[in-house]
Amino acid sequence: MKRLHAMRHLVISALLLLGLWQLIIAVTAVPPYILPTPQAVLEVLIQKAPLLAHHAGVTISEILAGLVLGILLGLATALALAFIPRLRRTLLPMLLISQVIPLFAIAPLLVLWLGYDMLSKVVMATLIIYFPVASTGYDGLRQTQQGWLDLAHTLGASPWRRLIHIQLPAALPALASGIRMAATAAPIGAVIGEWAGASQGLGYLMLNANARMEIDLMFAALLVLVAFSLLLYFSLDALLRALMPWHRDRLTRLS
Amino acid sequence: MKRLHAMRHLVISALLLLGLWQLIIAVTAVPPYILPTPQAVLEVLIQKAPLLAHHAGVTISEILAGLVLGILLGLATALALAFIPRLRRTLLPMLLISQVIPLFAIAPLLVLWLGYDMLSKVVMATLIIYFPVASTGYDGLRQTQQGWLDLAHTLGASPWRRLIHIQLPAALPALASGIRMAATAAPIGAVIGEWAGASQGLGYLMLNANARMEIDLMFAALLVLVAFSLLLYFSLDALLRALMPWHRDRLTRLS
Amino acid sequence: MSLGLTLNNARIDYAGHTLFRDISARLEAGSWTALLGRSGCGKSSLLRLLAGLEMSDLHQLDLATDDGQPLTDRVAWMAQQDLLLPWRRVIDNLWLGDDLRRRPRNRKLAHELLAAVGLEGREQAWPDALSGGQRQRVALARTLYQQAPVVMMDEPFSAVDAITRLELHDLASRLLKGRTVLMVTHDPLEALRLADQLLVLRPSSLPGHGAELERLPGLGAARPVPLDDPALPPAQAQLIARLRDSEEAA
Amino acid sequence: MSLGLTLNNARIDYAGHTLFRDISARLEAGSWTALLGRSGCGKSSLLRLLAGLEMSDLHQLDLATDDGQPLTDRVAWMAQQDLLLPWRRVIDNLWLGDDLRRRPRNRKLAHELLAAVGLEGREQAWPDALSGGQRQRVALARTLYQQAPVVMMDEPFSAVDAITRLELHDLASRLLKGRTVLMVTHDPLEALRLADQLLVLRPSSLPGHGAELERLPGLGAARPVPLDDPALPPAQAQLIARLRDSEEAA
Amino acid sequence: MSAHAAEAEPATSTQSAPEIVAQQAEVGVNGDSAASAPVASQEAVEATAGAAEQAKNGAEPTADAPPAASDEQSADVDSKGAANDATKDAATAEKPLTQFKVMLDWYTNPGHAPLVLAQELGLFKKHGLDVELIAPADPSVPPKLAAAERVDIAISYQPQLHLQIDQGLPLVRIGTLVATPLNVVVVRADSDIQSIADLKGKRVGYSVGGVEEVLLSTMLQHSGLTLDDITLTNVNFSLTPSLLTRKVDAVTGAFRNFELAQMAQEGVKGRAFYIEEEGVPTYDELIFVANSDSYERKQVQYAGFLAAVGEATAWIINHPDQGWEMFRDSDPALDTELNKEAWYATLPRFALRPAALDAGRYRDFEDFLFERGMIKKRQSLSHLAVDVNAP
Ligand SMILES: Nc1ncnc2c1ncn2[C@@H]1O[C@H](COP(=O)(O)OP(=O)(O)OP(=O)(O)O)[C@@H](O)[C@H]1O
Ligand SMILES: Nc1ncnc2c1ncn2[C@@H]1O[C@H](COP(=O)(O)OP(=O)(O)OP(=O)(O)O)[C@@H](O)[C@H]1O
Ligand SMILES: [Mg+2]
Ligand SMILES: [Mg+2]
Repeated sequence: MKRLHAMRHLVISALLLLGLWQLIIAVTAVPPYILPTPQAVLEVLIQKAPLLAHHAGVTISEILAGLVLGILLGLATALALAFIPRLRRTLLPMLLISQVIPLFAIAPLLVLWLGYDMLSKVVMATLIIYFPVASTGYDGLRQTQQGWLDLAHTLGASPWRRLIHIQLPAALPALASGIRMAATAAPIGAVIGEWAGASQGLGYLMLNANARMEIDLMFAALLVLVAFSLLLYFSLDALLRALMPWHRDRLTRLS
Repeated sequence: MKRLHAMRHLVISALLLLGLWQLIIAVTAVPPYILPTPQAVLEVLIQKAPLLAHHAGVTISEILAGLVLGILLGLATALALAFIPRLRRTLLPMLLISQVIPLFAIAPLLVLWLGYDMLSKVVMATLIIYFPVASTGYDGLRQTQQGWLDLAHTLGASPWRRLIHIQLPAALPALASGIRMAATAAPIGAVIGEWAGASQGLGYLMLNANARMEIDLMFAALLVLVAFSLLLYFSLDALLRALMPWHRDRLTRLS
Repeated sequence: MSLGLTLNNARIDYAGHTLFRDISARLEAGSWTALLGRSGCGKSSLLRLLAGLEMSDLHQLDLATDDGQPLTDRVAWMAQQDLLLPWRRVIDNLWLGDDLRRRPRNRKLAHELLAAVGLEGREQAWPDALSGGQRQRVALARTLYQQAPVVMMDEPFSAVDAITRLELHDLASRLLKGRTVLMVTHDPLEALRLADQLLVLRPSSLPGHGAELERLPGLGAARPVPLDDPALPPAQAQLIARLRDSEEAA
Repeated sequence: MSLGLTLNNARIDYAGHTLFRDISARLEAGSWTALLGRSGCGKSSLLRLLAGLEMSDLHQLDLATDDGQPLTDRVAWMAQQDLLLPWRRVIDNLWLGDDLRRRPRNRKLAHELLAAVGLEGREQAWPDALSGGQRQRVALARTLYQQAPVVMMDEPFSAVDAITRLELHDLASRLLKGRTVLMVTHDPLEALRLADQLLVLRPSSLPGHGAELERLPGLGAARPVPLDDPALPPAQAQLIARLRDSEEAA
Repeated sequence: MSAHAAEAEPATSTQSAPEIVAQQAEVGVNGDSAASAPVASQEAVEATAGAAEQAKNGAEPTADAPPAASDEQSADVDSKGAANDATKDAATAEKPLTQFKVMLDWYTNPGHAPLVLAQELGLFKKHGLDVELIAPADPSVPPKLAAAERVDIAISYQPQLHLQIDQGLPLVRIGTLVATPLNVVVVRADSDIQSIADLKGKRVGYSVGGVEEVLLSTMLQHSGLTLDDITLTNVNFSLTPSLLTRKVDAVTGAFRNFELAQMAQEGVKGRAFYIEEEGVPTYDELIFVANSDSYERKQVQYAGFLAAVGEATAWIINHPDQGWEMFRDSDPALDTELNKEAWYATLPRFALRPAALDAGRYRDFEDFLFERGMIKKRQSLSHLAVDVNAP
């Protein structure tokens, strides 16, 4: 029942978006080679479904691999930052630097180092996911209630087990916030990676279609990417909620 | 005293990074047209200081304008999401979509609408800052302790004043996390905006230099960008801490 | 300033389990009522219900005020937890209500109240730097500062020492003169010293009805009843026995 | 299982203000000590100091155990706040210590203890769904579950009703037999019923010394002293007077 | 009506440089009478004749000061079809300038020299235009913006033009900037690839442009191979680095005036295979495109624009070193060794008659793309390209 409800809302907002899209075209009279009509795009979407599916498969694998790696690495970094103060002083600036370097500036570099295969895209997605996770994780970890830490102390917890049983669960809401953000960033990471050099994937397809002025196809690829991104976000969101059954949101949830 | 201490740590990690950079070059024997030596970059930095300063000025204005706008808009969105459940159902997917669309796909659209002036870059920076602020702000707002809301209720608070005096301060740690993240994303936003079309700014300079294989200059511009980004981050961080005097971090701070 | 309340048909269910139903009571204008009952029987829930706070699940209440106006904005509620806002200094927590309603702050009253609860000199402290009892006293001061005609307090003196508690009894009696007060307490002596009537929430004899409310009269003397009042010890013993009985009856 | 403690030179300063200094006490192996004092005088801080917890600012303590081994890992600490972990169900909160030390869980004991504190059937509830007194009882059960030789409890019964409190006195006396117990309480009767010695933290006569510790003997009878013990009322009256005096002396 | 554009013989790929220069000289003589006009003097004509030679040798700078636009030479942009009369009529000098937005195909580089110099020399003003040059970061954007009339003229590539028009973009070619293909297949000189046929089994990098696959497959076919014999990888804008680091064995889509110099700068010699020698029909690499719907309305300005470009081209060829200095000084970011080298490598490639239309090239390439299935239907020539000076 609830799932059906959620589906309904997604469908509604999808329709709303299509309407908005159509409206923009009608109002601004933007030519179809800059913004094609939804109909044209949907047509291409159906017509070239196998092609799109192939490239989407590649990009989705990149995104998922990057997501897993990025979350793991981000978590590890957050832990390192929270536990080794000495490290923090030097690691934090580096972490920041890794973030403020525009990815596309080093994308060609990464691609040259890592080759034109999937690896470079996965690294790119990882890089882009890594920071939100590390940053919110760190912020969450260092705000654990003092009382719980005291309790862990008198209960004779090792730092490691204190981390697992106290600090991580306490940081979970903050971390979830970061992971949700990471989920939206991951697809862009992969696509930028493909843009810097690839021979398949949705980013590649979009670049190619764009160069050939097949704007319909480009937007169809974009649509697939957006749809997958939304799916990813909502799945992760559901997963995170399931991980926090005690965490009753004050406000009703999206679904 | 404390400031001096902080400076020392920054200098140390900067030196460490330079060392790492040099090490990578030495170990991987990466050619200078992929990764130039620190010396070469510093030389260009000094030699082309006026050029870099000019372009940096442009980009910094874009970043600051985008930051202010992005934070304001992000906050407004977080509030709207938290207070109007109906809105949330349709706004959230759109917000997500605005995040997952790779810029290059809609760059012509942006140029068409916004032109080639500073506006389009500010809009880009705003777009990229907007989401972390909106997302963490929303997460923070919906996790206000029920007890405080109850208290506000019996104290006869209007939703607006409850927001100002209860929910916003309670969400401040989460929001600060988002703003910190936004500060690292803002420079990227501006640079990506310049990438979509510009005739000045560090992003323009970098792409331009990259296209001409003047990798030294590209890295010099990158260095300037990174330095400014770090400055921005640490200033904002200090400001946010000052805004939360009651919020004693468990762990010693970076400085 | 005085406002009597009549409640009927009060009911709360949590997750399919009925806490109580069909509960009625009368809170006379300007009188004090002590609410007693076993831990977990639903005292705090009843207070929340009366204060008009959000309840989860099924709930129900017919509440009539003597003047027919809604109770909203005329009730001060002191929760079982102190609910101090950590980002407001002690004194700023007192005038939170003013800030929330955009009223001018009464600095003089705030300082007087803090002094009265023994926190003179701690006005500018952050709540996190206070002891448990000190926090509770700030919350009490905040409740008194509100000067509402109806006051509901959930175990307002539970975290302070015996001597301070006696002092606070005097203070509250003085400052809440003429108000309609409903106070949850676990201390029979406290209930007898302060209340005009005692309501005991105890297991109902009807199956599925959860708890029911038993009304006991107070001592009917001046508030607070002096500690050396000869009526106090026997009344206390009797009340304890009664509380124990009501338990066993279920 | 029994472990005596001797403390000397205890001192705590907060932000340049001395809470107490040069404080000494002896906790005999297997004896109960009640710690009393005005709200905010430093009882919780002293407990934290003894439990080896992190303190801000200046602090100092010479602590000797009778067996010469460090106290670490042999002390159970029940804080003034319940400190239940919201992400663990009630029963999971009990064996938090096992999980933190990687020891096997004692399911039987956990269930027994929850039943003993009156929470049978609530094992799988989330802490957020409990009443204040229920939470405190879970925290107490968690402390008892630890079976540590030294037990420090900060107002362990403050949030429960009078009847439950008496039941918990029995329970604690039974389960903590032979342990060295230090318990903060605001209830003189409770102190007299349970403690072998009473320590009163009261303002020191020496300027700048903050508080000092006064030792009073307990009733020396069985634990808990029966409510109808004739020695209890006079002792209670005397203790209250004493607490009031120590206040006025300062 | 001057004959120089309308009656120009269709230039072919086999046309020799001296012939082009000769035609340009003729333009100068016919078109200008004022002594200070850029390409009016006999010396200028002579200098032009030797331009290619000078460019190669880095010949001595000419003594002439760069001509500045004088009011006397301002074009009368209002009189219809009178672009060729511009310099004859000095009476209408005070006419306000027309705002004109021109979008380059990519960051400013020596390939844009005539535009930059026309700007620096004030030639656009002379023709009544106040031109703004805008550089994009993505070469696919300018034609779209020209089609949407956000800019008046965009620089694009002939092969892309065919695709764009096929996709329904209202575009038309109005002039040519570089009249030969610049596209080459480049391999390292130290590799064993001596001919296109040796690409078999190799990895070829390219920068997505839309037609690379077709051009490459044509070349491969020419040597008896197919696309299946190689591995194609999009390396986007990292053509040179990917070749230098041997991530790919060859790249296509490199510009003969740029990438080869770039490699040389890093000490690696390259070997180029010219695509027009490998079975691909020749074409104009850089062209000016404009919106086809508003073309008639703006035809006069277009003619003036192209005239200015033509004059600038001629002047550059006459004064290559001075030209380089002016180009370099127009933007401090342009001052690099590589640009300097590319400058001289690019000079001989500029169309000396930017407005001239070689109808055959457009027809042939359209046919070529149609046969390869890259476009859905064949357009008539008038939909593809126009001669702005035609009546
Ligand atoms: N972090 C802190 N910074 C400054 N002062 C503090 C801090 N923590 C506690 N104090 C002060 O130290 C004193 C002792 O606090 P403590 O919690 O030990 O009191 P207590 O005896 O347990 O009181 P209660 O009975 O109210 O719980 C109080 O006056 C309190 O305000
Ligand atoms: N959100 C909830 N979900 C389910 N059960 C709840 C919830 N909140 C409270 N309860 C249950 O309702 C009962 C009454 O709770 P309430 O807090 O009103 O008790 P109380 O009488 O105030 O107890 P105490 O004296 O311990 O504070 C308790 O058994 C509690 O477990
Ligand atoms: Mg309660
Ligand atoms: Mg305390």
